[in-house]
Amino acid sequence: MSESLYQEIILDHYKNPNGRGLREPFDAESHHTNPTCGDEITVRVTLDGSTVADVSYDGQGCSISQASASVLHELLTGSDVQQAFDVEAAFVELMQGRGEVEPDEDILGDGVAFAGVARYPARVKCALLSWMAFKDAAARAVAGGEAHR
Amino acid sequence: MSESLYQEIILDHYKNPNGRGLREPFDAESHHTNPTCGDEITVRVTLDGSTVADVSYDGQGCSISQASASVLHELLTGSDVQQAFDVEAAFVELMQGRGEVEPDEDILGDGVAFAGVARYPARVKCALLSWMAFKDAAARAVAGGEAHR
Amino acid sequence: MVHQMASPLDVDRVRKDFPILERRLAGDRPLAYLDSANTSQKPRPVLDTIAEHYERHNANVARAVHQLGEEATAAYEGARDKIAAFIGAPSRDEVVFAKNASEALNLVAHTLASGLAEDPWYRLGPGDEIVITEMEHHSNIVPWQLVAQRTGATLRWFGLTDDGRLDLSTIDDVINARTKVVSFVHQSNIVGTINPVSRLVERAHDVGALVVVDGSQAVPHMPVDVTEAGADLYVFTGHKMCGPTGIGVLWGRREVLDALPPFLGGGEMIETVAMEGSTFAPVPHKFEAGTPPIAQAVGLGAAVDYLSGLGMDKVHEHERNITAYALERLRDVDGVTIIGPDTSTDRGGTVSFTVDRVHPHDVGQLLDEDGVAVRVGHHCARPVCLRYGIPATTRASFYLYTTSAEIDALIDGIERVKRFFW
Amino acid sequence: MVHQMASPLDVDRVRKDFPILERRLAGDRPLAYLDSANTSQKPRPVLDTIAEHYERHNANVARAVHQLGEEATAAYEGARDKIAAFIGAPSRDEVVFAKNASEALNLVAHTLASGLAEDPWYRLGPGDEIVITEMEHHSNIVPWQLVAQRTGATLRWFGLTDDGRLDLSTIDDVINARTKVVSFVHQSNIVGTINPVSRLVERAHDVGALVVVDGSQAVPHMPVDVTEAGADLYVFTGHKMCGPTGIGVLWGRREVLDALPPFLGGGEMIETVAMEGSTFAPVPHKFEAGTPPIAQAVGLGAAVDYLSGLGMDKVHEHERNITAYALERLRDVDGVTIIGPDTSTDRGGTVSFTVDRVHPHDVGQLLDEDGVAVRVGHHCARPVCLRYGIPATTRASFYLYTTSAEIDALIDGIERVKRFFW
Ligand SMILES: Cc1ncc(COP(=O)(O)O)c(C=O)c1O
Ligand SMILES: Cc1ncc(COP(=O)(O)O)c(C=O)c1O
Repeated sequence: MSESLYQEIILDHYKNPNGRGLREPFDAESHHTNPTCGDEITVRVTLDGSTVADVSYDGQGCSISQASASVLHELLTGSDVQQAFDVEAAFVELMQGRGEVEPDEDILGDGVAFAGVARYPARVKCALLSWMAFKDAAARAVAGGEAHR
Repeated sequence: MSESLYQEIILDHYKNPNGRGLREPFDAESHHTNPTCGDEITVRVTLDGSTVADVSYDGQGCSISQASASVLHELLTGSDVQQAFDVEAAFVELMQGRGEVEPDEDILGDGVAFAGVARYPARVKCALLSWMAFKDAAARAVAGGEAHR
Repeated sequence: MVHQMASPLDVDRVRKDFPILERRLAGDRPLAYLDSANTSQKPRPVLDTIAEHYERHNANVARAVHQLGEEATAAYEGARDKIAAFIGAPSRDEVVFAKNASEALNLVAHTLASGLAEDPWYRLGPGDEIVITEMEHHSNIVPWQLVAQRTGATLRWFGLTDDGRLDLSTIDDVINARTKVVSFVHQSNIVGTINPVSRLVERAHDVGALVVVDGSQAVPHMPVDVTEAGADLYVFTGHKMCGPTGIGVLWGRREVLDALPPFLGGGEMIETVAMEGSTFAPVPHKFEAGTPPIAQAVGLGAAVDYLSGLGMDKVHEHERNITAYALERLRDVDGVTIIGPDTSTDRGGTVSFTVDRVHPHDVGQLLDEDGVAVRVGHHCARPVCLRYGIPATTRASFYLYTTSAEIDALIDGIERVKRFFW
Repeated sequence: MVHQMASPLDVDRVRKDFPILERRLAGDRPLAYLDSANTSQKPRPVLDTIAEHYERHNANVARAVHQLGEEATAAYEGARDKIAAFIGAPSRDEVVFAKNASEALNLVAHTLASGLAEDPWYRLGPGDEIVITEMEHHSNIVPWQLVAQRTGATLRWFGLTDDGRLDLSTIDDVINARTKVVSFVHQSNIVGTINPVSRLVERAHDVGALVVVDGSQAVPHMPVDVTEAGADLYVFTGHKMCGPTGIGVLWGRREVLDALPPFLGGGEMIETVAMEGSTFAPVPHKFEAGTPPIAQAVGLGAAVDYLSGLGMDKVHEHERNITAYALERLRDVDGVTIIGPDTSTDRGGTVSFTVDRVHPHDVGQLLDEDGVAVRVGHHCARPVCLRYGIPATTRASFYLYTTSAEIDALIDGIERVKRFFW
């Protein structure tokens, strides 16, 4: 049972998160909360031309929301901005697919481990929290950013 | 079936009401309505010492409410005030008895025909309308009245 | 007299779905239920859905990570999807569950009166006018009277013509630049009239007023598409459309629902709460404080499935046929006067009438002794009785399970009433 | 570990009355339902009563002279009698049906804020103070925040002590001559605390304030006599006490209910309606606009019969035993912290706790995989979480059907959670 939601990969990211902590300099920051469960996350995006140079983050919440942020960091750091938005879109599609979307490991990497979460409507928001914050921050960074240097 | 509610006696009083019409002089008047069904009645009481010299009335409503007023007139006109209140109390008791009170014909006369009405909660108010108005008017007449002469 | 009537519905089969229609009344009378405008009967699939919900899926919604909670939430929100589809709502989020139509109408009236809307346009005050009609149900009169009293706004209304229609001859005066809200009934619950929604919507929107339509007697009986109707807010009630008691619906255009401030405060309608202040959830949850009528929404979803399965166009056509037959027969009864439109044009299956020299209470009571269940009184629309100078009416109202034999029983009953009282 | 616990109830038999307790969840897990503070399960007699009502007696109430209408009215008003008796109400007319506890609380708040009361004392305004507590359910916070915003009255509240009790050290300051309303929860839905009703009532009445008690978590679990409690208004909700969703109760002293102006306007709550103005029915109908939740009231009547049949004192004792056992076992679990009173004194069977280094969502999700249904989050009492500096809690809540084996399953589940996440 539990394996469907809490894949080993998710637990690994939760226990040993990648790239956690807020770093400077950054181009834009976004803070998102999930009022029903109190989860919150802050995401900072640093660009280098059209490359996502860094995604740094900090927050509190359940394993799903925290592991998801770690996966996000791993997948998007170093990628092209447009490519990052494509990955983001693919992850959102997977999460909103009620378990009926087949994830593409080439695009989503460790993100495929969240496929099972899509079957738990109450947890989809947790998985998406950091991605929504990233989307926000990245869009603003692209649009000129606030350049906190 | 229908006999239980619409006793012949009730129909007779409905079709040929006794003492209908408002008369003068009178000592007190009371107007009662039943907002749910629009029934209304005006009752006037005239005393002569401690005797109810006349009960006159007018109104509109269903057969039960109109017949009940006719019976009231018949029973109470000419009786002693205290006795009238006793009859009124007996009638109220009968109506509120959910069909389980045995009416006393010596006291209630034609009023016993209303025994079946007590089993129809929606109609009890109709039967009581004129009696409530009488009680009101008589109490005020006894207390000095307004003497409309 | 047995009258065979063509119907697009297989009425015999439909009737088998409604257990209560087999009920024998006191004295072993069969039931002819002609009181569906008051509340409809409930088909087996609705009752089974409610029972199964409680027996297998019962939990609170939107709060739980456990399986029952997820099932209950899916059932409740699934009902919202069904109802949105049933009325052609552009978005499921525009469907708000209330306890009945009355609460839904009060929600609109109260939020406009509260003064809490951010946009001052949505705050009623002195100088503003509210327009209703003389044929409204009390639930679309009293809330506006109370609101006028609280805010200083003025209440105006359309009168009725002798044949039971809205008198719209003064429409350009009654709905004018001061009008903020126009609220009226789609189909009258007392005289059966179907009102010209588009004409009223057009004039109201010309002057920038908000249109509220009370569809309590329309949605159960005809296909209704809220966008086609053109109203800004549209209200109906579950128990009159094969659903359970305890559930009503407010549909509103997203923009309007967003602009209205919250009504009832409490659990579920919040975004975040601190002692110092709170913020509110987006619609529809903003208007759903506390534990909602969960099983009732689920039951209403099943009702909507049932009606859609038969086809609302067929339900409507069946009722038109029955109504035409009833009007035809009633017109022939000596001493009977129909209150409201006496032809089938623009009217639904609700027929009010009087019987000369017999009070409606007596008519209803004697009909009951024949097993014919009608409603008597002012039908929560007393101004209509005042308008026509009568204390009350007898009202027969029809639905998808009504047969011409039941109409015949009604007519026979009226003849007996006359024999008895005349 | 199997623990045999003495109980005044025959819990095995009680459980057989609740069909859902036999439900097998996904993966063929048995259900351990520890979420009764959220909503309770429903016993067979309640479900049967509702089904029978719809199948045999369904009609609208208070409006019909026909047999079904009389039966439905008798059933609905009979439910009022039962509920009045259950809470020791001096008069059946003091029992008002609402859709849930939230509506009942809003009714009180809205009518005090509307400015429509004849007696100016019942109109809140600037300078008036409303007192609540930091442990209220959002449904007893948000309505008063909105009312304060509308009327200019000031909202004040009692804080909490570290062990989950009301901090009444400042009672004479918080409740003072300016206080118009004191509204507080009888038993907390998040920390389980039972509050000292009499002490608060005494102080409130000393300064002439109105007392509203939210008994949503009390009436289901202990014998409650509203006159003994001494409140002026007392609120509870059907779905937490074996009844259906869609029904709540407001009890109020006659004098107070009479003084409050109407809330929702519409059918049933009127005396007489004309376009120019209306008058209102006496209580309880004054507050029951529109078709009431008829079948739901009837179902709640059956719930009250069911609970009375078992004896509320026995239900209460059973829960005390279960709670004592749960607290004892939870105290022994490494990494678990109980939020709120950790002894059985003055507390009910609702236990919130945290597990070190594991977010409540994860606790709840893993417990669900064992079939143990608990609630996680802020339980519509977010200020309590803020007060104790935690984002959320895991909450296990008990009822008459809860067994010690289910507590054992909870404890085993928590151990598994730790193995999984630590
Ligand atoms: C203490 C308390 N008050 C009020 C409520 C609100 O009850 P309802 O959701 O039925 O309106 C609840 C339950 O959610 C509660 O626990
Ligand atoms: C036209 C109309 N509007 C509103 C209502 C009120 O509906 P409810 O009693 O379900 O609130 C009714 C029914 O009674 C009605 O017929």
